[in-house]
Amino acid sequence: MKSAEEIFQILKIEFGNSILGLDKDTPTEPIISVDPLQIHRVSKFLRDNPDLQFDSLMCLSGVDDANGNKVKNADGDELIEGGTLSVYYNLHSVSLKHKISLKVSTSRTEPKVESVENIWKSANWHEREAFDLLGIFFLNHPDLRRILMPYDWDEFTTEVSRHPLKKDYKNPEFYQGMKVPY
Amino acid sequence: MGLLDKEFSDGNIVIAKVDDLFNWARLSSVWQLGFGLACCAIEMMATSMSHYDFDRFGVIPRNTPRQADAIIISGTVTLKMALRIKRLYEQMPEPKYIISMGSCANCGGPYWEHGYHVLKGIDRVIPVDVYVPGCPPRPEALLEGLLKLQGKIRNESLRKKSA
Amino acid sequence: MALKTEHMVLNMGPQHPSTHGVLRLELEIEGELVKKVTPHLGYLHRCFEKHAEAMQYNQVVPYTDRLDYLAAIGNNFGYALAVEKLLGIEVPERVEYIRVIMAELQRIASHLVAIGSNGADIGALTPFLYLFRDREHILSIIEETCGARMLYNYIWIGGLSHDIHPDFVRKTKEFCNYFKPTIVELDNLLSYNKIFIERTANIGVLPVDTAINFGSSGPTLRGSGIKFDLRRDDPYSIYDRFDFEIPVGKGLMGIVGDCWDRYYVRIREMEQSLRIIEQAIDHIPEGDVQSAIPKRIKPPKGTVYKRVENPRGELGYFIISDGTVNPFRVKVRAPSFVNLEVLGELCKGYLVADVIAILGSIDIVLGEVDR
Amino acid sequence: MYQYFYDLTGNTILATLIVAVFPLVNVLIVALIGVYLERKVSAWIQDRVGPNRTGPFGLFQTVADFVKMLQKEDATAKDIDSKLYNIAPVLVFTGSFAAYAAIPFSSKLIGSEAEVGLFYVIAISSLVVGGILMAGWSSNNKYSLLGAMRSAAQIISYEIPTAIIVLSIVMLTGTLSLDKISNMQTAYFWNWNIFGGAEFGIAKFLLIPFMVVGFIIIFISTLAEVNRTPFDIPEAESELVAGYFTVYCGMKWAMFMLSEYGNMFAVSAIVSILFFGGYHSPIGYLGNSLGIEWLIPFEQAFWFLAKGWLFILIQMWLRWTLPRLRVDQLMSLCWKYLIPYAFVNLIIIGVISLL
Repeated sequence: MKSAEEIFQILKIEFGNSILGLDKDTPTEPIISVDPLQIHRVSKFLRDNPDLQFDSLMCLSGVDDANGNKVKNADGDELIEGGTLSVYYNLHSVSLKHKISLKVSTSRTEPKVESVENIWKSANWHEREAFDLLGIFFLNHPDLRRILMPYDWDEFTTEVSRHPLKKDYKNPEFYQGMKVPY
Repeated sequence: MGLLDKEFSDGNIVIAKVDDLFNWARLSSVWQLGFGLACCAIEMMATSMSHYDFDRFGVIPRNTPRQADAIIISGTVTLKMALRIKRLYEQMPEPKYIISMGSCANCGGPYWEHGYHVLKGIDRVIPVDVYVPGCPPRPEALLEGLLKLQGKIRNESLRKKSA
Repeated sequence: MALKTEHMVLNMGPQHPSTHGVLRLELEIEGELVKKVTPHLGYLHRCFEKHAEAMQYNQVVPYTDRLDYLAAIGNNFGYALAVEKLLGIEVPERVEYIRVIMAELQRIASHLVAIGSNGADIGALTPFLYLFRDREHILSIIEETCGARMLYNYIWIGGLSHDIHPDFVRKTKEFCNYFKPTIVELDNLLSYNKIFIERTANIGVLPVDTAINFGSSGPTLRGSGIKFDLRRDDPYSIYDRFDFEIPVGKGLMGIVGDCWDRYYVRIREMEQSLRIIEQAIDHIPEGDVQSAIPKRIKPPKGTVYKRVENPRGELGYFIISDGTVNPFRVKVRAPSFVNLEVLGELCKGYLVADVIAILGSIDIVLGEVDR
Repeated sequence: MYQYFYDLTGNTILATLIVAVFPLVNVLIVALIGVYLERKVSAWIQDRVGPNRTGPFGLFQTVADFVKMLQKEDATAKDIDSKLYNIAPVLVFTGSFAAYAAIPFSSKLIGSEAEVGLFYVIAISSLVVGGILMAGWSSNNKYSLLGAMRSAAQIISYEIPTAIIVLSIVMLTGTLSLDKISNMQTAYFWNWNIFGGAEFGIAKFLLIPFMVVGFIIIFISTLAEVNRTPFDIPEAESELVAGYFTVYCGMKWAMFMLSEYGNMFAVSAIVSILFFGGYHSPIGYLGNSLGIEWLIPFEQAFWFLAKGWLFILIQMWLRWTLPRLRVDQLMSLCWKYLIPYAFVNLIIIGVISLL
């Protein structure tokens, strides 16, 4: 059983600059920030290190941080430009019973994060969901398709209505001839 | 003689009687498509179970649309599902009836505003005979909906329909 | 010349009697042998997470009901705990006790449907009806308290929507006494039925390491023989005060982690839930169940991940607060969503009929899978 | 029976018609009551009420279903093989209907007193397989196809143990005529084949256990032949939606249903003829003791129907109690257990009957 600080120190020694920082201000578990293109290596270490043994990925959540500039496009829709999208990883060790949260932030225009699918299989659908709802692209994911929204959603929608959980999402008027708004 | 006179004066006793028989048959054996969508499906199942017993009214679930008379849209219809429901409806042979069960199927329910993937009312895709309100409706409400549907069938006529 | 053969692709669902809702399974079969299973989700995607962002904290509770609609109280419970942790408030003892009793009643009700539909998938329709009949007892107990049969909106942030009914304690005790023989009857009717065992034992074996790697939880994980229950391993509310066992799959009828084990774990869990209820029911302290409900729910900035043991497994709420009255992001770690993922792994090499049995033993609720 | 009605009416055509119509009426009544009973029995087992809105105790429920089915549109898919699709239900129905021709309902009520009645029944009921295969193939539906394949495999396999047990009875009685087999078990119930037959002696007592085994085997295999739970895998609702008749609707589907219930009664009748004295009363006839001779055929018909319905009720009871087997378990039950046991049983009965 290790505390978040200890885990952070272990990771810092092992990976150096790939570990961006430790956020201790949250009311619950502290969050370790990681480079989005190093997350696979870090995760593999977290799982295989005998002192850590994070064998289970509880949750993987994509988040639109909405920290960019708000601009209006030609149609008058408010869009967010710049800023970041984040992915949070909540890890848990069944054998050692400790928990840790990781966070990666990637640019909103070209969101790319390494997939951890081959470390924790449970990441597969969570990553597909983050891709579906937020448009985060997971590198090396074996089967990155939409999961919840229809496969042909893109054909009926415009750029602002691709990924519904983005903060500047706007409903399309019609999908396959069915009116979407009330 | 009074009763008989009245019926004869209608001039259509044969059709009227056949109508009555056919309507009676249709309304007392409404076989539903065994098909649940969301929360309401559990209440729909509960209606078929020992406590409420849909079978009293001759309602039994059939799993294939070809042998079903009524489809109970029990729950939220999403855009992805709406097309499938439409196809199921088209696969059912006439005469067919639709009960829209629960607020979601009626109008989108609690998901009416922000539900980007929820169809706001099944009547945007297929015609509905009876709406049952509630979230989810109690089994009694569904039974009431069935009785309403039966009332509707009772007033149908051979003459109006082109079979 | 060899004949050119190809696998048949069989679409099971979204309208199919035993996909437990609107799941679509794409089976690649050779004769009746399943070569590959691809689940397609999203037919009940009701945009919970978008709604949560648009609502205020307390307004989200009714939407959580509709996630796992068979265990609505469990969902409320998890969400309330997560927000309470974010707010840093303690709830009165009475609330804790009532919450636990309600959650355990709900667990029994949920397992009843799970077990029944598992049996019905295999062809035993009658136990399904018996179990629904017994479930009505629980529903009427809860209904008397909070006025709804299925989606209760009962556990609020910091309290409860209603205090318990005066008859609640008596009726719950009556139910406990009524239900114990029913479990025995169920065992005789279904659990030890030769055909049922033939159909479920040694089918869909899920080894422990695969289960953990796939993130399985709840009875699906415990069926594989590992004692992992959040009520014990990551205690929340007042579960640490009660004495109960964690049933695990022991491979009584076949290999550890088969369908029968997962099924049997649920039955034994119902007994343990009864035990918890019986311990709690006599010790409900007096008090006001709404005293701790904050007037204005405006948590500080921060993130929280809170998990509870729902009937189907680990239900987690990941909430990000930006300091306003609306949650910035709510992500639900739905147990069924994660448990279902392992289906493709489990079904390989079994027959079409086994896919049904395996799916039934995983016990998914589509409202939660698609959210 | 033909002779009887010929004597009665003095007209060949009329007599033939009556004789021909009787089994049809019987099949219809069996289906009508069977479906109603199924729903009531299932309701009773499941702690429900069952249909009770149509007529007293919901007695007209099946009538309503039937009239409704008459009104249904005959919807067909575009890609079906329409010839086979249309023939299949007729063929299936014919198969089960034709079996009634040789079944003796009472000593006076036999369609055809054929010497090879038993052989005929077994042969003609195999026609059903052809119909089912046609239905499954022509529907152009994957579920139908799977159901039909399962069904063909199942029915053909289970005909073997049935035939072997029938053979052992034939060996014992020395006749293929259903009427003669019934008549050999006349008078009281201890003369039934299940109790070793009418001939009193050491062989009778030796035969009893093997007859019971034979009865169990034939009962199980007839259950499988008519696709009842636990062997209803061809139409396994939770797996194959509705099996080989998934895309049939309206009256065509009703014919499958009719034949299913017709079959149920037919196999029950065969089992009761082979082992339970056929139309003979277990306790003697009222007509004999009162000296009213014309009463006896009616009493016989009553006993025959009672035995048949008893077996149907047992089939329903099993259906609403047991889960269903898997397709490979079904096959292994047949080939690994029933057929070897049936063979051993055959040999032992043969040896005993030589004593």
